[in-house]
Amino acid sequence: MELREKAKQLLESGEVKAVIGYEPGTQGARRPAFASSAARTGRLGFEGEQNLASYVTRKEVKRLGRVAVAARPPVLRALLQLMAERQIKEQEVLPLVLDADGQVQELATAQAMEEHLALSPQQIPARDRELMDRLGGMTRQERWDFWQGELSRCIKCYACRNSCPMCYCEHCTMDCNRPQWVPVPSHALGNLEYHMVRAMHLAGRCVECGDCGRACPVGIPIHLLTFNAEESVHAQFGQRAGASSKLDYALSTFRPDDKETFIR
Amino acid sequence: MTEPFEPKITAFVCNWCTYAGADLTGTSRIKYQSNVRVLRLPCTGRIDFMLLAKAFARGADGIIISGCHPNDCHYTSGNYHARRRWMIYRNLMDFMGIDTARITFSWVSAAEGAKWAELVNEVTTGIRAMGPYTEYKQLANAGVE
Amino acid sequence: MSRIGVFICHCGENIGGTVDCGKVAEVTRNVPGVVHSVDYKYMCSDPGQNMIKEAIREHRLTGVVVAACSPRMHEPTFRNAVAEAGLNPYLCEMANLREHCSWVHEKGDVTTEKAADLVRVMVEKVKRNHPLQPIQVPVTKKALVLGGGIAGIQAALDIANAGHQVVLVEKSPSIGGHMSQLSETFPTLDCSQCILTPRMVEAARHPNITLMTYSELESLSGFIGNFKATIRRKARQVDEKLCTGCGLCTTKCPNKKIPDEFNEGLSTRGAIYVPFPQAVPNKPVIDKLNCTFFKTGKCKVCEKMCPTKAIRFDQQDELVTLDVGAIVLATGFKLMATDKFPEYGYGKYKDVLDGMQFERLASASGPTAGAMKRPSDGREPETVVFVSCSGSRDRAKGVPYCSKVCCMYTAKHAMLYKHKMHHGKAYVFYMDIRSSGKDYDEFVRRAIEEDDVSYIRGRVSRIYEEDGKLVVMGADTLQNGRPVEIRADMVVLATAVQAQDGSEQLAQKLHVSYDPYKFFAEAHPKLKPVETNTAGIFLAGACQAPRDIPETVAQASGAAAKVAALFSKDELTREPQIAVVNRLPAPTFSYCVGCFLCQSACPYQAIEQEEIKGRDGSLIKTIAKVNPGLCQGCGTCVATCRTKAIDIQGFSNEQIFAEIMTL
Amino acid sequence: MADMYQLASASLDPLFAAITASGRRILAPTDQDGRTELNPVTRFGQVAKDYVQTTLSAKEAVFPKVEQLLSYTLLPGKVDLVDAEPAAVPTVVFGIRPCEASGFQALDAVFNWDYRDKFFNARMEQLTVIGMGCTRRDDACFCTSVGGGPGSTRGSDILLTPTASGYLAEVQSDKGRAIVALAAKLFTPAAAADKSMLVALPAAFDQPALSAKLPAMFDSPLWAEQSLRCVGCGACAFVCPTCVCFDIQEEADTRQGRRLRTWDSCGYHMFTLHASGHNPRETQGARWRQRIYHKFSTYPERYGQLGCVGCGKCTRACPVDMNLQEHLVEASQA
Repeated sequence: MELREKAKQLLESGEVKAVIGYEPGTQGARRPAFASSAARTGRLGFEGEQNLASYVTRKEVKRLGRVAVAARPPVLRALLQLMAERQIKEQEVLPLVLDADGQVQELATAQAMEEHLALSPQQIPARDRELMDRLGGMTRQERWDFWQGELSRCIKCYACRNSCPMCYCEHCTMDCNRPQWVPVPSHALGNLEYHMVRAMHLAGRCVECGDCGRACPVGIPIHLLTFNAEESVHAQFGQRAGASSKLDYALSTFRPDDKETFIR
Repeated sequence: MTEPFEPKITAFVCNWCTYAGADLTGTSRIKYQSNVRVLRLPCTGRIDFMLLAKAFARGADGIIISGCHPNDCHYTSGNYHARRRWMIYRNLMDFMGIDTARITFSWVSAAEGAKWAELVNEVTTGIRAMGPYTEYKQLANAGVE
Repeated sequence: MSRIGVFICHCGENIGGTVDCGKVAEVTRNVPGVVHSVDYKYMCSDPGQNMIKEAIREHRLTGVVVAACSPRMHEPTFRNAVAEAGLNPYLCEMANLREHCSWVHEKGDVTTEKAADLVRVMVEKVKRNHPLQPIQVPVTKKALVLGGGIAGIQAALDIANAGHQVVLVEKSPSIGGHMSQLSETFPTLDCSQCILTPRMVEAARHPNITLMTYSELESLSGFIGNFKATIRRKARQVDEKLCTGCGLCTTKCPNKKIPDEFNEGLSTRGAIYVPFPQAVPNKPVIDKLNCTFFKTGKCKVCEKMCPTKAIRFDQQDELVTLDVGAIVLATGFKLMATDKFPEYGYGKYKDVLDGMQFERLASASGPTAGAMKRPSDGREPETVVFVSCSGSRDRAKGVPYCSKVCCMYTAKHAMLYKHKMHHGKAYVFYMDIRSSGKDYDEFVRRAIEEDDVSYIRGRVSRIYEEDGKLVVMGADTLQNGRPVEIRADMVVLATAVQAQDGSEQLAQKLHVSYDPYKFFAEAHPKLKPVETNTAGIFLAGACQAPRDIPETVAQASGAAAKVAALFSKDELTREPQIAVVNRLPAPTFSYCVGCFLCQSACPYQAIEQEEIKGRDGSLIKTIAKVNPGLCQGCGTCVATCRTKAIDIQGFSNEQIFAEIMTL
Repeated sequence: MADMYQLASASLDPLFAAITASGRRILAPTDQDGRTELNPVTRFGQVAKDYVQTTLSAKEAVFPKVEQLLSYTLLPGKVDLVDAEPAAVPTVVFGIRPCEASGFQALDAVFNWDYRDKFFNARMEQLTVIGMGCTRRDDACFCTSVGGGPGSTRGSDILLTPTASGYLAEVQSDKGRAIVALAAKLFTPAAAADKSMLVALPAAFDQPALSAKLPAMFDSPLWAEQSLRCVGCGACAFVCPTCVCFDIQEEADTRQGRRLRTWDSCGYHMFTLHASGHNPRETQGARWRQRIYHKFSTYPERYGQLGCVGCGKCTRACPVDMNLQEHLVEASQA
């Protein structure tokens, strides 16, 4: 059964108020699509890149009621992480996945989502891995120059933030002005601090979908920053964001025997 | 002949251990270099990573973060949370090319007045040798027309 | 616009000798917002304080910076002075020119510059200070004591005698705890029950004490002065009001083969039983797991026998909710389990006992009425080996710590044995003898010198049975590790003292921390030994670490004193430097986005949920709320909050930010 | 009437040299690892070879993403305030497309409407635009629907149109003539305008009709529907050659500070958020509608021109393919 048929069925039965999937876009790309009635499911499909979980926390979407979401693994991880952060409830979202036989499967519970996720290993794309390794092999000065060069392109349009499923805060640190933690303008300091904050705030929360980098209109590989933070969390604390709807936040829990090498 | 470079060092310390430890350095009349400026916070757990970033943005050449040893936190676990935060932050800063050698993390207890003096001296001497953190200081005006 | 007054103290020569205080005052005068800046010899003196008070009035100051010694020294002094002049005390900050400047740097311009920097930092901070009010928290003057051993009894009595209500909760059917099982006590050898029983009775009869035996804590919420505890009263199947304690039921119960817990399995009891003759309350309880009626649906002999018709087969567990202001944790200890000692044959050989079993054997109220008869065949043991440090100080057994009481009770056991069996031979294997209490070492000396107990310094490697004897293989390390082999009739292991089963779960219910061995952790190892990290919850006895009776009683009284002090006022006053979640008018309500990632960062479980509802009662959002009674002001939540919705009064983001921006 | 010249392909290098020698900075599209960006160049060889558009627009040359307006120092009892003076360097923007070139007129309309903006004008005065006619287009392009075209000269001081042998140069202004004068021998007068290589782009919708019907469509559910997938970022506004909204930010420590002007976007929730917490454009639908209305209704009404040049930069920059043309067509048909 294809997504459009499933969507039709779910909408007709009233089980969900909308189905979020992908549809053919312009410029040869695919794009997120919303179907709120059976009549509008004709173009829906599973193939697409954006992390659709970023929609489920929006007021406009929450107002609709329960929504079904075409859920690739990063979407599932994001949904679980959103549950862990109490932004959505199990019953508000119905993730849809394709099973091994090409059938559309409903993952109505967090447990079902977790089990489905366990089937596919989480991996950073080879191209990103390569660049991260290349950066890792550089001298600090070279890394600084690399990032300064890249970040000078940043226009602080916040496409990265707004595409991120975990950036659901209504009042972002960037919007804080008493005090003004991060300069609003996209000058060198404003850009560096913005990306520093973004990565730190996603450490232990980043589901490694890479949507921030994909969204960047000027092509800065900013997703590598959150990847780095998330990988540190995984390497040092042994957990990955989005693994469970009950995950404890790595940076507000601790083990007395956490091992570091730099504190004197 | 230009004046020798004197680094600006900002220290974030917890009230219960390191601040008290630094008080003890004073009561013990142990002398140390005067470049450091201490900012008192309740706990290392309170130290938002942005405070470090702001110190650099403000022109600090070196930063000291210090609090209670593991197990000794006045609030039982603030320092453990801080430790985790720094473990991630330090990696990320290094990945972004920020000079983590300019940030020193330490545990200095209320009884370690001598350690505080040693720490400040070592950091001050080290940063003086490294020179001013020019590339970070330049950020403030880069990108403004 | 701020009107800040700055007061630079010379502290005699302490600051003035190194820092040019006049210069600092002058430089500070030019800082925007500073309307008054002076230096003076001794700011903390009466004239100094009066200068501050007068300046507050004269210059209508909105904030004060006293640049003097460490705030850890004189902050209260100057805040009081400021308050006396009518300014909110929290509008006063101190710059530390002495400990952090003049005492640690050489005299010179650089040091004076640093002093001026430190003052400016505080000026900018105090500009952003807000008047704060100490936090008042009401106190429910009723205490909950968990655990009815000697620690709990003592704490309950002391609190009750201070005039406060106490609920004493004990999980087993009777109070008394381990102490009621002991035969004699070191170092006086007085009878344990003789000294304990009067206390038990006093606790039961005390008008301020409510006894809840056969009960356990189900859950706890709230905070200091305002806890809500739910207690599960397990069904005794006996109406305590009707029961007279005649004991007829216990004698008639057809099932008599149940190992008796009180006698450590050395005797048996019925399915309806009173744990021991002096039990308080002296009311029987039905052991449902072993009761024929509960197993088969038939029997009810006890019901038929009961002259007052007090048996209640249909009785159910009951949940009771209590409002209490303070809690004393006195849940005691357990001994290391038998399965930990395969090499000693413990649990396998009937005549290998642990210390508590020996207590029962030696007790006049025990299964042998105090006669030395070994469990296997009832024969008098001619040779007894006592093994101290059985499990204790043994990393392989997971107990690296010293169990503290074993050296003493082993000496006591050997003495008791020798007193009953003058011709018998008593050996003690030991690692070190730790007898540092009052009259303790003398007691051990007596065992060795007067009662002829043979002390062998070494460990026992193995015990095995051979020809009706227990062969104890050991080494004497005082004789170059010479192998020692003793053919004994009975072996007593001084097994390690461990945290009670379920301590971890209980700690989590109470949100108190515990050490790696599950003993509850004190708030400070030296200065707060009876407090926990959760305000209002105190510790007594061996639930914190192995303790002997005098220490336990002393600590219980200490905990009780803490409770009494807490109850001495109607309201608690707390420093207002606590976290607060920002609140804004509708439709924003708060910047808090309700992720609650701050919750686990809080060491005090002070972050609660608050539901914001519309006029129609519908839920708009759920945000964090800081319980001011629980928050201690560490600020870990502040550094965790992405939306900066949570901030800490007195060390706020704006204040710290301004401090950095001043440097 | 424009002056028309022929310019041989080989003449561009010497032209660049002449421009550079005149002290002008040249900004031109360059290829940075696959990203087409406007960067300072000195040789024609540095210019990207095969591009439809740069990602960002050339508005940066006159309306930088961050510029300083003033600075101040707090002194005892007074404030020492210094107005910033724009450091406007003579600049030639080379190779931008006709759509984008015409965008400068939309900026000018705002910056000189009821107040003459010193910073914009200083930079604009120093700016010369050498546009480049389009031989290629992509899915995002729709200049012909909004009154432009692949060979439109509007906004260019010189428009170059590729021909078989080089370029047709249409010189539109004195600034353009000044460039020609720098290397007059490179420019040979052209008799006829050869625009055969320009790409064909039929109009996709009737813009005047759309603008006329917009006022009645304010409450249409269409805007909310179209914007469901919009993530509410500012990419479209920041890359737009005509978007002119800015924010004023003060950066200060406890002793001194500066006031900066920085790009802003109506797509942001914060853009219209009142201090009270009330937001007149609470939903993304309202913000999306604002974007369309501002460009297609408010602009024509107030400035007599459109606020959109059909360059499609917004569409290309959008992370979720909010295709402006597609949405306008949809609105036209609604």
